[in-house]
Amino acid sequence: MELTLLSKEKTREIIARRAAKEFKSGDVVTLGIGLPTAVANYIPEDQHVIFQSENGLLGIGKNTTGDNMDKRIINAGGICVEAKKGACFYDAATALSMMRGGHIDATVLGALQVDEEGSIASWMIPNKFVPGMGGAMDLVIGSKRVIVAMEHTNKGEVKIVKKCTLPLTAYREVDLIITERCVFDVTPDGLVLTEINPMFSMDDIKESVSADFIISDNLKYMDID
Amino acid sequence: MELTLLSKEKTREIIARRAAKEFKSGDVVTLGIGLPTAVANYIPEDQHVIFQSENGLLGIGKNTTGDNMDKRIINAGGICVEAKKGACFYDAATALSMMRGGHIDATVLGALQVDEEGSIASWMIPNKFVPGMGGAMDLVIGSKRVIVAMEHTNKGEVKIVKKCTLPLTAYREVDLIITERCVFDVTPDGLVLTEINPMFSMDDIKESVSADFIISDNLKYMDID
Amino acid sequence: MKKIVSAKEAVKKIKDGATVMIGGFLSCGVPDKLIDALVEQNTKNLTMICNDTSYPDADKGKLIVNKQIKKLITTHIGTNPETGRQMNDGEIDVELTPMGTLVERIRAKGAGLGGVLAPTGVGTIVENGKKTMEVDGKKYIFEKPIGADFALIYGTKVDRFGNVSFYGTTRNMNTVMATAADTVIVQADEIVDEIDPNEVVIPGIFIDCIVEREKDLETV
Amino acid sequence: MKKIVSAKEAVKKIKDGATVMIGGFLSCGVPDKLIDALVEQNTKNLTMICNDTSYPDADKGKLIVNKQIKKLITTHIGTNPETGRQMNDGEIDVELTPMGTLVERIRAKGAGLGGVLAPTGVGTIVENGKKTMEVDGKKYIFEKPIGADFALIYGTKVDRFGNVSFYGTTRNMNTVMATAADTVIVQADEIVDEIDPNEVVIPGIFIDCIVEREKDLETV
Repeated sequence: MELTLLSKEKTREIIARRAAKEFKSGDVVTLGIGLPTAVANYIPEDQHVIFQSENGLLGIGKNTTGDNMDKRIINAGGICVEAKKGACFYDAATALSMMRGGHIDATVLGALQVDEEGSIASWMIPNKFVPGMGGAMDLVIGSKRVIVAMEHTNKGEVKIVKKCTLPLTAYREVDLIITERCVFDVTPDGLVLTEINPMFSMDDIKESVSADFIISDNLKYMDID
Repeated sequence: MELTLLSKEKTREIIARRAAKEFKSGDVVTLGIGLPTAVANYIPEDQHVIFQSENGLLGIGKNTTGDNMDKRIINAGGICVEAKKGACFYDAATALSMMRGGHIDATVLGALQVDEEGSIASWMIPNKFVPGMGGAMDLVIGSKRVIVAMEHTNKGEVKIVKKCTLPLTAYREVDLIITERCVFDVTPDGLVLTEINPMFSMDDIKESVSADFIISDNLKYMDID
Repeated sequence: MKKIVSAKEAVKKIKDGATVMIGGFLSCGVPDKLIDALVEQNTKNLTMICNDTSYPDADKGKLIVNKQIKKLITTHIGTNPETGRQMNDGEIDVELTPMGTLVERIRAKGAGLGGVLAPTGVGTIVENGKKTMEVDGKKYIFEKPIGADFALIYGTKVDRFGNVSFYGTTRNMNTVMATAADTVIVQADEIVDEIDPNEVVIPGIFIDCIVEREKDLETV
Repeated sequence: MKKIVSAKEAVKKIKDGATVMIGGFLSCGVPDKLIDALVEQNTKNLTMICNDTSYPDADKGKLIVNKQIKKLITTHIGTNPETGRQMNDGEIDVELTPMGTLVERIRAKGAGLGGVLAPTGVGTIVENGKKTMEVDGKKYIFEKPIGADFALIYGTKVDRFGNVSFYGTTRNMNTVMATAADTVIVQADEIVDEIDPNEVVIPGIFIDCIVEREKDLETV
């Protein structure tokens, strides 16, 4: 059964807005391509979060348009962006050292599957969809905090599973899972459901997740406005 | 028996002048501290040899004095130098990558001992003289060509030996040995005497070298003027 | 002083079967004129080492579309569907590798190291066929150095001594690739008389010859 | 925005027994005021990781003369006879290591690698007690990452975001050390409002706090 209570846009907004709450001023954050990129739109103006990308920019600003576009300043998705005040450029060796070396406070990325041990699959469906891992494996293994921000299911297909069946991006590295329906903490005891979208019932969640999970004593409603 | 036919200054001049003939235009060369540093004085004006040092300078020029001295631009001996036109500065990771990675055409360094296999000892006399190796081990292992430029004996004590007894700087890496009395090529067959200072006899050489060596069919006189 | 040549001249020594590293992240900081010359020359059976295969009609992507690549070592092919098609149809041998691992392998080659231990990919298929080692209770994959016959790289400004400086996000893998190939060719946006020695990013020691993009000898 | 503090304040958290990396090649590119503050504070039993011990009356050398160092990991002590004396008299534990190996060990720590294979020192006493490995017929020494509780580094210009740029031969080990310590303190010749993002050598992400040399808060 596929629930279609939310538009694509609203789904993305709920996820991105929720993910944006995970940061504090001074944090250095890397956002994956696609949905995670939208997280930047929901960071409060007065919160100084610094965005990093593996193509060599610390201090990513807004997308640039028209005369402000400079093809020599892009983000990891190939989009021309602004370098904010205090930004710096560097090479791939430095970029990946930042990522793998534990210097990034948090990374937000999408996933094809996440499992109850915190393993994540995000870079290939054998013989079907093989974009490659780019810098994702380095990011996931190195970031202090790994946040998966993804649509709850893939057109009804369960994505939060007992054990990933697709090739992994990393084994046991995910800390938090955010979807439009709920939020899971990944703990040594397994997944803990901490927030639920009031538009969905506990049964909706149970039916759309094949992983075992614990319900938090402090279960809260997600902010969906 | 110690031969004292040559002054300290003349000895150094003969060695440095001979070593300077080993380069061609465009070569990148690293000179060790002490006698090897003097090699730079004998490079012909029209020959564009580039001097590199491990403290982060490619394109070392003359020592600076007076108002031209800048304590932020030094050579590996801590002496203030000029950065020539076309020079660049870099960090230790880049400097040592150049050296260890095979990007330096030749290095000239002094030695306590060199042996007939081309091994070199230059960084310590246990319990007596222990300055440390600095970048010397990286240089000797990485340079395309390793030239030892040293006084023939240490106050009469033999330095060109069958097998080094002092802790090694590198095993089998030396290509050429230049002293004020002679020049040896290090070959797979052993040391080959290629040049001799006309002030010395073959017996002088044999008595002052404990290594076995072959006399080249093309043995020449060294230029000592 | 380094040789300044045309793009056409620069790529002439690249023969069928050569291994070529090409800098660039997508179409940013990529030596596009050198690639065009290599496409024009139509050299085949190349092994290409690069961050990605860009887009089908752009730079590195053209070498794929023109079927010049036999083996590809890269981190991401998602922006060029033709790479995926050739891979699925068995026309090209693709080795996908984490970006950090590829960078460190290239750097290791240039720095004379025998390899590095990377944590990236442990517990994934990246580990397959590779040696692993435990250090202080943590598992790592042993990654070997990788070099090439040629590196084609980009530089914003290059001086006659081969020193390179960059603008914006154009550095990417150009810096490490410059250290790890037998012959390194840099395509400069501009050749200048001198670069402030404090602003040099790639020391000239690593560069063999220079091609100037706008004033390419063949196109002027 | 990074904290700007006095040298005295910056070194306060360094306690007896801490491991401290200090940048500088001899007396060039060295955080001399931070060292003076550490001498003043008289913290003992330190492990110091540095390129050299400078001269007896200068920067790093003062920490030796003041007998604050229990263990020293370095590449060269020839310019400071007091280091040699303390070593010979068994007052200090000195580990001498090739410069490239020390740099790579520090870099490995900062870059999250489990170690590197170095060719340097094979067949010498550097090999003693270390694991060796053969790769493609060549022998290498396995060198482990090394980090520190604190890194005291130098920067010519530092902006309020922690970005660092350098003048001359002052970079030396400051760049790698910035990546490999829990707390990184940079002594700036000058704190500036902004550095051209193309001229930044150490990205601000690696820096924890800044001390300005000439306008040090305690001395103004």
